[in-house]
Amino acid sequence: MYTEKVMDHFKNPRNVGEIENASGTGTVGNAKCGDIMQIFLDIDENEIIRDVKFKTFGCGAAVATSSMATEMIKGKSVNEALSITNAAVVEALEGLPPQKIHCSVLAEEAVKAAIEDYIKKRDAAK
Amino acid sequence: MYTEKVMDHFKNPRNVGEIENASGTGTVGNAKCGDIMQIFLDIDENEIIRDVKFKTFGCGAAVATSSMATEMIKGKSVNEALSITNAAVVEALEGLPPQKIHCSVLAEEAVKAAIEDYIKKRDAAK
Amino acid sequence: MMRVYLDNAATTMVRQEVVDAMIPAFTTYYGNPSSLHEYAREAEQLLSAARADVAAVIGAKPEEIVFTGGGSESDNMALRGVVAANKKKGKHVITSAVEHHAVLYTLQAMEREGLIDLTILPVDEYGIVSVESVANALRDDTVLVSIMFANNEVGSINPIAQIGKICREKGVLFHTDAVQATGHVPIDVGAMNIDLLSISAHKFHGPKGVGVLYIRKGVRVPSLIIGGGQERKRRAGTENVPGIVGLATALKIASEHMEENAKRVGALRDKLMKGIAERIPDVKLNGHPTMRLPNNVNYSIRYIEGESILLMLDINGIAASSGSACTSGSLDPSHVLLAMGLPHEIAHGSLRLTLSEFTTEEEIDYVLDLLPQIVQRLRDMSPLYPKH
Amino acid sequence: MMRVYLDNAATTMVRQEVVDAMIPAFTTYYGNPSSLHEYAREAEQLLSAARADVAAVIGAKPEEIVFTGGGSESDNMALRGVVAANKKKGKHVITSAVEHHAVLYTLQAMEREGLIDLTILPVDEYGIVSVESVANALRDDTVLVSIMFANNEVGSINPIAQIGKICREKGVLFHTDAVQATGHVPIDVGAMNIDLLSISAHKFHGPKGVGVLYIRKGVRVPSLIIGGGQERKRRAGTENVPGIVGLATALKIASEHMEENAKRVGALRDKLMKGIAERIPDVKLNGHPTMRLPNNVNYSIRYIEGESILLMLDINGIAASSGSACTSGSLDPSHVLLAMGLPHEIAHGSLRLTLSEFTTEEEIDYVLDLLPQIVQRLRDMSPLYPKH
Ligand SMILES: Cc1ncc(COP(=O)(O)O)c(C=O)c1O
Ligand SMILES: Cc1ncc(COP(=O)(O)O)c(C=O)c1O
Repeated sequence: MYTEKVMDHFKNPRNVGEIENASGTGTVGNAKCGDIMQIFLDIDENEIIRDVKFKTFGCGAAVATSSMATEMIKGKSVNEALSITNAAVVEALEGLPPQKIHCSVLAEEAVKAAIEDYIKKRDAAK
Repeated sequence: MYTEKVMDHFKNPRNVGEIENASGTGTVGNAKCGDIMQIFLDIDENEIIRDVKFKTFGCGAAVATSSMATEMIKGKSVNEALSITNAAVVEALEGLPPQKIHCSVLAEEAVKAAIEDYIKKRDAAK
Repeated sequence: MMRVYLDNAATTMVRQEVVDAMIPAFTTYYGNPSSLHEYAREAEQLLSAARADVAAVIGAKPEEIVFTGGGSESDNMALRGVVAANKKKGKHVITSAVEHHAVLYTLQAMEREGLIDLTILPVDEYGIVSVESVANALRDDTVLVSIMFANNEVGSINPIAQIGKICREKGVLFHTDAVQATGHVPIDVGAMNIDLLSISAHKFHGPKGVGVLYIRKGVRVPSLIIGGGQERKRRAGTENVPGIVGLATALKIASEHMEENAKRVGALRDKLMKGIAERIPDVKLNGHPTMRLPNNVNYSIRYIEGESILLMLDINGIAASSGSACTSGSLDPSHVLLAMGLPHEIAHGSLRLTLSEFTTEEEIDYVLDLLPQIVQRLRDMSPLYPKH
Repeated sequence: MMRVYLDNAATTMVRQEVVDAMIPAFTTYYGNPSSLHEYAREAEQLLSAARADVAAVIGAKPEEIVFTGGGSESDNMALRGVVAANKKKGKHVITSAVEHHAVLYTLQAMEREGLIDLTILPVDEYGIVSVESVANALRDDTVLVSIMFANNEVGSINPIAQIGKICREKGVLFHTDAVQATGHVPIDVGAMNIDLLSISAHKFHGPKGVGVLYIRKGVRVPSLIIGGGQERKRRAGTENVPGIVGLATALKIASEHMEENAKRVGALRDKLMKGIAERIPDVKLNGHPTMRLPNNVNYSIRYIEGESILLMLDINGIAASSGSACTSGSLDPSHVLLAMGLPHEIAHGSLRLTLSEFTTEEEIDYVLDLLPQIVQRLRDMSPLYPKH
C-alpha cells in the first residue's frame, strides 16, 4: 500500500521531538479524526529555519508526511517554507494512496500554522 | 438417483415387444410429455394373462415401471391385474425419485387401459 | 471400462496447472487482502495479478473486472444492478428466449416484481438472435439488452459485435452472458461494444464457485451482495483468492491455446458430428452447423427419449447431457430447443456431447461405436419407432 | 525474522487436511452434481456427505443447509429473503449496532429502499446486546431479529439462546450471523431456537468464497441468486463442490477439537491478554473479559493510532488488525468500538490480535516482547502522550 519512501520515513522518521521555546509551533488535526500533527520551528534572525521537530498521532502516512515535510523545510527560509504544498510532499514520498492524501494536506497545514505562529510572535515583539 | 432394481429393469427390461392380435392393448401418455407406454395382453379363456409385452418411449423410470408392471401381472387373472397400483410398482422397484412417480402412475394406467380394451372386445364378442 | 467425459458444457475438470497455482493461496498466501500486513499484501498481489490477467484476455482494464461467486451471480448482479441504476431512464429490458435460466428466470422474476417491462426475442431455427430483431425491439425507455454470447445447449454463437454496435449507437447498455464462450472463442469487450459480460471459471478448466462480471468503466452497477468494501465496493465478501487465482490461471492458459484447441477439438467435434449423422438415421443436428462453439455436438434422435439415452451411455462409461445440466431430471423439454421450433417429442430426444481439449480420438471412436447400438436398442423398445 | 499470524478473525490458513480433501473434487470427481452420469453422482455424493456433516455439527437436518458463496452472501440472502417472504406480516426488523457490515449495511440499504423499518439496538460497554432490549423492541409487525452470535472485532458473545427463546415465543424469525462463532464455540440451532444462521468457511481453516445459510424447515427464503434449481431451488449456480467439501471437512475437524482447542488457544489468549495489561500502561481491554471468543484479544492503546501500530508490528513480522479487516485502510474508527461507548481517539488506537490453533507459545512470547517497545516508540512520537 505504501511506497518504500513512505515506509522509510515511517520506520526512521526524521526530526521527531519538540523544541523548547520554539520560534513558532503549529498543531493541526484532532484526535477524533485520528490525526494530530505538531510542528516546532527554530528560526534564526535571517528567517532561516535552523531546526524543526514534529510530533504526530496518526497513521503511517501521517508520520511519513510529517517527517518528509520537516526535512523539506529544514534550512529553508520562512518564505520558501511557506510555499510548500501537499503535492510536493506527496511527490517527495513517491506517492500516497488516495485515502491518505489528506495526511499530506495536514502536513502542509501544520507547517503553515507553525510559521504563522512565528510571524505573529515576531510581529508582536516588534 | 435410481435404485439398483430400477437400473436392473432399465438395463434388462422384461417383456419388451408386441403381441400380434393381442386380447387387449392399452396406450397411455403422449410424446409431448415425454412418455408413451403401450401394453399388449394375451389372455386365455380362464381370464389369465398368459403373456404380456410392452413398448415404451420415455425415461429410465418409464422403462423400468413398464417392465416391472408387466412382470407383476404376468400369469395373474384379469381381476388380480386390475387391482395393481402404482404404489405397488414403486415398492417393487424399491423406490423412485419424487419427480418420477408419475411414471408408475402411467404404468398402472397402461395396464388398466389394456384390460379395459380386452373387456370391451370380450363383451362385444359376446 | 473406458470412461469418457463429454459433458464439458456442464462443467470441466480443473487442470493440474490450475490446482498447482491455487495451492499456495490456500496454505501460504492465505491473508485477507483487505488487511494491513505482509500476508495481506501477498494475497493482494495475487489478486491484482489475476485481475490484470483476466482483463488482458477480454480487452478490459483491470478496474473493470469484478470477481463474483460464479456465472449465475454475475448474471443476477448485472441485470438487477443495471435496472436499479437506470430507473430514471426507463424499465424496458430486451433478452432472448434461449438465455440460461440465470438470465431468463431472473428477468422474469424482475418482471413479476414490477421492476421491468420485458421483451423476449425469438430465435431462428439455429437458436440465433437476429441483429434486426434487437434493433426493432429497442425503445426510448430501453435500459438494457442481455443476449448470450454462445448458447449452453446447442452451442450457437450470436452476432455479438453487431448487437453491441446497435446498442452503443442507441445508447443502451449491453450485457452478454459469455459463460460458455469465454476461453473457447475470442472476446474483445472493446471491439464488440460489450458493457457487461459474465464469466464462470468452471467452464474452462477452472474451479467452480468463482466468476467475473466485467463492468465497463462508467457503468453503474450497485452491489448485489452488500457489506465490506471489497471489489471497489461492488461485491462484498472476503475475496476468494485461491479461486480467483485459479480462474485467471485457467483463462490465461485457455486463451493462449485457444486457436490450436479450437482446431483440434473442432476436428474431433466434426468427426463426432459426421459420424453420428452417417451411422444413425433420423437424427437432426441442433444449433448452427458452423457458427457454433468448437466443442459442442447436439443432436435430436427421433423416437427415443433423452434420459434413457443418457442412462445407456452412462452404463457404458460415457458422460453426456440432455437439455441443460441444471434442468436435467426435470420433465420439461429444453426451452432452448422449443424456442428453436422443435416439436416437443423431438425436443425430448436431444443428446448433448461437449468435448474438451482433454478429449481423445479414441474416446470419440468409442462413442461412435456404441451410440448406434444404444439408439437401436431404445428404438426397438419405442412405440413411436416405425416398423420396417 | 519470525512471522506470526494473529489475524485469524480476518481469515485463516486452509489446513492441509482440507486441501487434501478438496483436491479429488477438483481433478477427479469434477462432475456437475446436477448432471446424469457417474461423474455427477460422484460429485453429488461428496455434496450430500458434506451437507450431512455440516448439519450434524450445528444440530440441523441436511435439507436445512444451503451452501452459498460466503458469509456476506448468507447474510444478504437471509435478510432480503425473510423480509420478502413476510411482507404480509409486516416490515419491522431488529438488529444491533455492532453487526458486521454484511448485516448492518444491507439492512440500512433495505431501509433506504423502503423495504423495512429498522430498529438498531445499542450494546453495553462490552459490545453485548441485552435480551431485554430485544424483548422491548419486538412489535406486532416485527418479521425478523438479526443479532450476531459473536462479534468479529471484540469477540464478545451474545446471549443467543435467550434471544432465540424470546423470538420463538413471539413467533418472530431469528437470524444470527455466526461467521465468527462457528467452529469455535458450540452451536445448536435447535436448543438455541435459531431459524437462520450464517457461516463462512474461511474463518475456521476452510477455503474462502464458500459459506452456509442454515434455514429452518418451513421458513421461506426466496433465492437471492436466481437461475438453475440447485440447493432445492434456493441458490442458483453450479455447486462449488470442492469448496463445499473443504468447508465441511474444516468444520468437522474444528468441531471435533473444539474443546481442546478452546482450552489451549484460550490459555495462550489469556497469556497474551494478561501480558499486555502488565507490560503496557494505559491500555483498555475491549469486549467482555470472559464471554468472548477463545481466540480474540482486543486492546485500545491510548495516545497512539491503530494503523501505525499495525505497520510497526508488520515490519517485525507480526500480522494483526485494527478495527475490522474490511474497513481497515479507511479513516473511520470502528463502529463497534464507538457503539460500545469508546471515545473516538481511543477507538482509533485499537489493536486486534486473533489466535488460531496453529498459534504457538513462542509466537505469543515474541509479541509480548516486541509490543511494549513499539508502543513506547510511537508514544514518544505522539503529541497526546503526557510528558513524565
Ligand atoms: C461477523 C462476520 N459476518 C460476516 C462476514 C463476511 O464473511 P465473508 O467475508 O465470508 O463474506 C465476516 C467476515 O468477513 C464476519 O466476521
Ligand atoms: C450460459 C450460462 N450462463 C450461466 C451459467 C451459470 O454459471 P454458474 O453455474 O457458474 O453459476 C451457465 C452454466 O451453468 C451457463 O452455461
